[in-house]
Amino acid sequence: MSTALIIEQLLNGLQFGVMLFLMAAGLTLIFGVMGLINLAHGSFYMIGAFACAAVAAATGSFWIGLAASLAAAAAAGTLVEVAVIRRLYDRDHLDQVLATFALILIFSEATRWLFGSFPLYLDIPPVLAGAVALPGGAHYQLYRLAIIGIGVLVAVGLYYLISRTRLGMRIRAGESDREMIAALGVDIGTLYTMVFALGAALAGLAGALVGALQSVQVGMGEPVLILAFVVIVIGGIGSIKGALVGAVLVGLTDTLGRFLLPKLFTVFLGPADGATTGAALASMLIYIVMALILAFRPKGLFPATA
Amino acid sequence: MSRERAINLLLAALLLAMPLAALALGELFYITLATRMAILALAAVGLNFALGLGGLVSFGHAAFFGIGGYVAGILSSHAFNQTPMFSWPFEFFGSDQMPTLWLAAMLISALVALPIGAISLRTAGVYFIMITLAFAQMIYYFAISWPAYGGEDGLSIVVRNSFPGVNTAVPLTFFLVSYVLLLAALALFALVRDSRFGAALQAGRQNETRLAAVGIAPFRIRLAAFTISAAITGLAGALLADLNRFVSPSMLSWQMSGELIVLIILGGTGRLFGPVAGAMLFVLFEFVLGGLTERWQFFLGLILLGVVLFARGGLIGVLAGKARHG
Amino acid sequence: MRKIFAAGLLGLSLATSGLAYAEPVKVGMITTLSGGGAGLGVDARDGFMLALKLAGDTEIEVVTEDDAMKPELAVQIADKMIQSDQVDLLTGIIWSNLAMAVVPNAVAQGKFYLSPNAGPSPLAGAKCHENYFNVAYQNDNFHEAMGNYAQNEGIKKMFILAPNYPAGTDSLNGFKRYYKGELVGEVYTKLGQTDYAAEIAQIRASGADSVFFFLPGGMGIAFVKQYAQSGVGIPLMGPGFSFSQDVLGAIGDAAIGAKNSASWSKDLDNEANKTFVEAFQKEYNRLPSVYAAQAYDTANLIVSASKKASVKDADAFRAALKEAQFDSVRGKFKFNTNNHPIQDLYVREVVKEGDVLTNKIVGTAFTDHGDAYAEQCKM
Amino acid sequence: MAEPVLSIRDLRKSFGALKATDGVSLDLRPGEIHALIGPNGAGKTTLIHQIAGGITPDSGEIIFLGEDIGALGVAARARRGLGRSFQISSLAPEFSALRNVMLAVQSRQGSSFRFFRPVMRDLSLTEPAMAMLERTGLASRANVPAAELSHGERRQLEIAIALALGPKAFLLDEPMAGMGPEGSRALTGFLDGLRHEAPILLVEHDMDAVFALADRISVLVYGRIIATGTVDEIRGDAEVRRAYLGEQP
Repeated sequence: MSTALIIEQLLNGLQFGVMLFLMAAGLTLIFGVMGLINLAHGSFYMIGAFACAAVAAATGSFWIGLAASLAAAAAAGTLVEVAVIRRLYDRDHLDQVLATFALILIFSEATRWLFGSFPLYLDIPPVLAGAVALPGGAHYQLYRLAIIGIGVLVAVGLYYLISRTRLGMRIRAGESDREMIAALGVDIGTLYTMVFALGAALAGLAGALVGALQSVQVGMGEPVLILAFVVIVIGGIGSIKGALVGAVLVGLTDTLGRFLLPKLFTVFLGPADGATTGAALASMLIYIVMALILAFRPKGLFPATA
Repeated sequence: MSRERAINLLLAALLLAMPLAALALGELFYITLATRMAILALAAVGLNFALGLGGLVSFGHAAFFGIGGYVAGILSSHAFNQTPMFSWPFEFFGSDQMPTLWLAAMLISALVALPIGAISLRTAGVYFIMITLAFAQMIYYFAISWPAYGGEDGLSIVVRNSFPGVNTAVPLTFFLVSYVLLLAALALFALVRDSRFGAALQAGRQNETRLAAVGIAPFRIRLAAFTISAAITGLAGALLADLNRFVSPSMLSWQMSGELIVLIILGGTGRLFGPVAGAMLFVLFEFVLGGLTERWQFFLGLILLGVVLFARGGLIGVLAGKARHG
Repeated sequence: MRKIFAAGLLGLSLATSGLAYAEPVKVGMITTLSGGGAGLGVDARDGFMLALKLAGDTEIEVVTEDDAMKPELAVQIADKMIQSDQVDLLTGIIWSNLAMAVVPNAVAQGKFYLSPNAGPSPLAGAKCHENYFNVAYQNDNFHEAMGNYAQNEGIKKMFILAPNYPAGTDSLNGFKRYYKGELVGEVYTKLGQTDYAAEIAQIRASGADSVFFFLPGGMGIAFVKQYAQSGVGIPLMGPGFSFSQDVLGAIGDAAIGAKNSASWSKDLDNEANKTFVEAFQKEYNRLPSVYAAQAYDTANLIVSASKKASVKDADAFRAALKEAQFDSVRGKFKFNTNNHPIQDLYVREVVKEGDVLTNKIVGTAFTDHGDAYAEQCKM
Repeated sequence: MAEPVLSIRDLRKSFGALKATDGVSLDLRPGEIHALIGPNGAGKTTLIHQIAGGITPDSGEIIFLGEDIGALGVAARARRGLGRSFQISSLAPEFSALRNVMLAVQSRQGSSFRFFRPVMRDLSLTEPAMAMLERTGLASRANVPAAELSHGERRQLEIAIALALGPKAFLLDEPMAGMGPEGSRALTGFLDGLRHEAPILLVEHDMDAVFALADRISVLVYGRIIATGTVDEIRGDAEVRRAYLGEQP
């Protein structure tokens, strides 16, 4: 096992984590500010990917596609917030789970209606093709480095937004006291719509970025959704910092688990059995980590309120 | 008789009438459909102990549903093939007797639920929802990659298991077996709800601080409820395995956990017959819409959304009004 | 008037030959039409319907329902089709786990099941059944073909990769059954995994001469795209599913040059296939996939059998199916003792024809290939 | 002098830099009402929470009936006889007043792991609960869900529940809050008789009630007890007047 391979795997874990962060940030923000469990967040991821693929195919430009993904996901988010989500803030979590579960069914089938049953094509932009050499003899794909970069930018941007801007001040106020910000004269309805659209746009961005790496197809959002929930629960619901730490933790755990566990078990069980046993354990690993963390920190690593 | 009780009786009668009518009309499939309703209702009654009475939103009950199914599948496959399941401390060849399978399914589900509950109940709210999901996912991935009993391909039950004195291969008989178990579970639910245990459990859902302040620790009450809940859902899993003559990891998937929750909300959260109403509606929607259009999931989504937004309290809530606690 | 004449003629032929005439056959098609795997089911359904249309056969009635890739739902639909719609014959299932859920039950109730895809090993071996006919392949076939190809090509070092579930382990076992060179890596991934950076890094470091992978559906699309983007130049090979027509569009040019195995290809040179490919393109405005081809054959097999025997006479109908006297788009086709195909398996290469990616045959991996489980089948 | 029922020794609790409880010691003797007063934010409720078990102190001892209960949870302390009412009513909102009290009776009788007998037909639960409602004047509202009771009725119900536990000591956190003069006067009379059943640690802002009821008063300011004594002693204490009663020297 060479140093280069280990560096590459660490970067892979980081990149996966950053992608999860884009999903988890919106999810945790929506929960923190509005107290809403949104199972349909994976649908925005899917919408972003489809919008990017369709627009990139039509215009030939990945970048226009990327812009379209942000716009489409934000628009879908706004629409959903105004038409449905708004009525759910005062309901208990159960109603929210059912309603957003229904939204998944609607979005998935509607997307299939529009785009057909076959996966769409989306490739990385030519500018970002190829790999760069890293110290230690490792090579790493430029596009994945770019994803890491975008994730860091988004994290910094969110930090700035929340701690330094008026909108952020209102978001923070909304987290602690809905009545207070109403008293401040802020239109709480507009604020919620904006937060929801922002979360949706981030999910759409993640979908578009990942769509170029993976398969743009109906149902792509749900596995990521589950992982994003794992992330925000590990990090502490409502905490952006927690989402970042949780995402990187999950990304690294999953990637290194997949890489190392089969090797480890091969030592004891031989190549075929070791590979399957290790892979089985690797697929359970993040859930095991999550259960362990919650068993000792029932409110996650960074509980939002003391 | 209160309005809710009348509706409950009506639902129970409807569910019973459906296969009888089907038999009279020679439409045997509707017996299968009714059996499916009864079994899903039973699974949801199980979940209702935790969710409806205790307010414990378990997003991992598919784990127990699937475990029940696998216990039935594994034991009966050993009995069918006459291969020993284990040979120490004694040779055990599984079983194809439903009562044995049911007991085993309930016992194993409960045994698995105990540690899961003990860890999960340290958390609350969304954390509880998600940690139960995490445990179910662990079991799901384990089942997929465990080759001994079929992995992702699942496990077939060649001949439906038997129940002393009746022929379970006859669809109506198997329906009646499931139906009686459903009624028994409902009776148990009603008893427990009105008992001291039920009082403590429901008080814990309404106000945990209050429950502790009168000297009842919520943890043990909830753990017991979670375990009972798992056992009943496990029993339903064993029945579903026999209905489908097949079990697979999809019974353990998070979508299945979601469906069980959906059944309860659709029928009416915390209501005795909520799961029954929910299961009947859901299976009916799935069946009718699935026959009409391949876009049936779209319309199912719209209907579910409509129920949440405009029919609060589910079907029973709409029909019987707000719940009253004595 | 003509009707009466026809009826008279039919009566005459019955009286003289004593053969059963074409009685209506009711077919229940359970396939995946919604969710992530819908592309395969849609292709299978379209191929099936096209065959019936071209055959001009109005005696075959088809009821279609969506299984949404859920085994429980597939079982429920099968029950409904058997008990309520009273179908004679079931077909359409794409996935092995759904087939395992439906097939044993259906055949135990005296129905026929014809598989247009998916051939899990138990159904080919110990759990085979006289009413179960697999018109597609035994699950291992394509992988065996690729293993044989790799062996014959003299490839020294292979890296092999599949998801960690029964079809995945079967796949790699099938490959290893014929490939005897060195395995520098054997990796099982999580089912449904979509990011393969960690595995690709291992491939890069492995020093393999070629990579064999089996990743159906979206997993394969994701893997091939990421593999191409990573710049690891080691040639790829896989079973035909990984480079089937339904996914090539989404993979893009990254697939060009990849070798893959299948029992069918668009450019297979026979009359039936030419008709099929042309008609499919005309009807649906896209190229057919292997799933469409297999379903097309399945429908034609039913048509051929229903002309020879009444479906109500199970023994006669079964015998008629077994004869497999239809013009297969695969050229030659016959059934083994376990009702699974004996057929040629080809090695294809992904090429670009104009703007469209597709496969063309570059060699033959097996001729008249059966499967490894037939001898376990006691029928 | 009799052995104290409840005795707190050098209790400390900090939240970050804030010392909410800074070395508090106090006794509750048999038959007395010991009032705990102090300005808002002095740490009264935090102190009650630590005694009841909701908050774990950083250091110090809580001795109840001769036993250190510092390691026990809320429920265990309640079972040992700490009857408590909350500053803001904390009830099971869907349950009727009667069922709220029955819960306490059930707890006092022992195990809640009884699964079959309907509670509403269990006279050993309903009768004592009804008796408590009668004592607190809520009998006519027995079947009304707690959520539909008036504010004052909820305060009464809190007391009824605490009573039903048959406690060895009461912890009452502002029982008069929001009651209005009429209600306060009635409750004052009621509490006056209660001290002979079990001593009361009373947190209260209503000074009329405190001066009328208390045998002793402790004054809590910034997490410290600055004075303990009889009503007259406290009234005459210069430091208390300065720190709390707001008089200029």
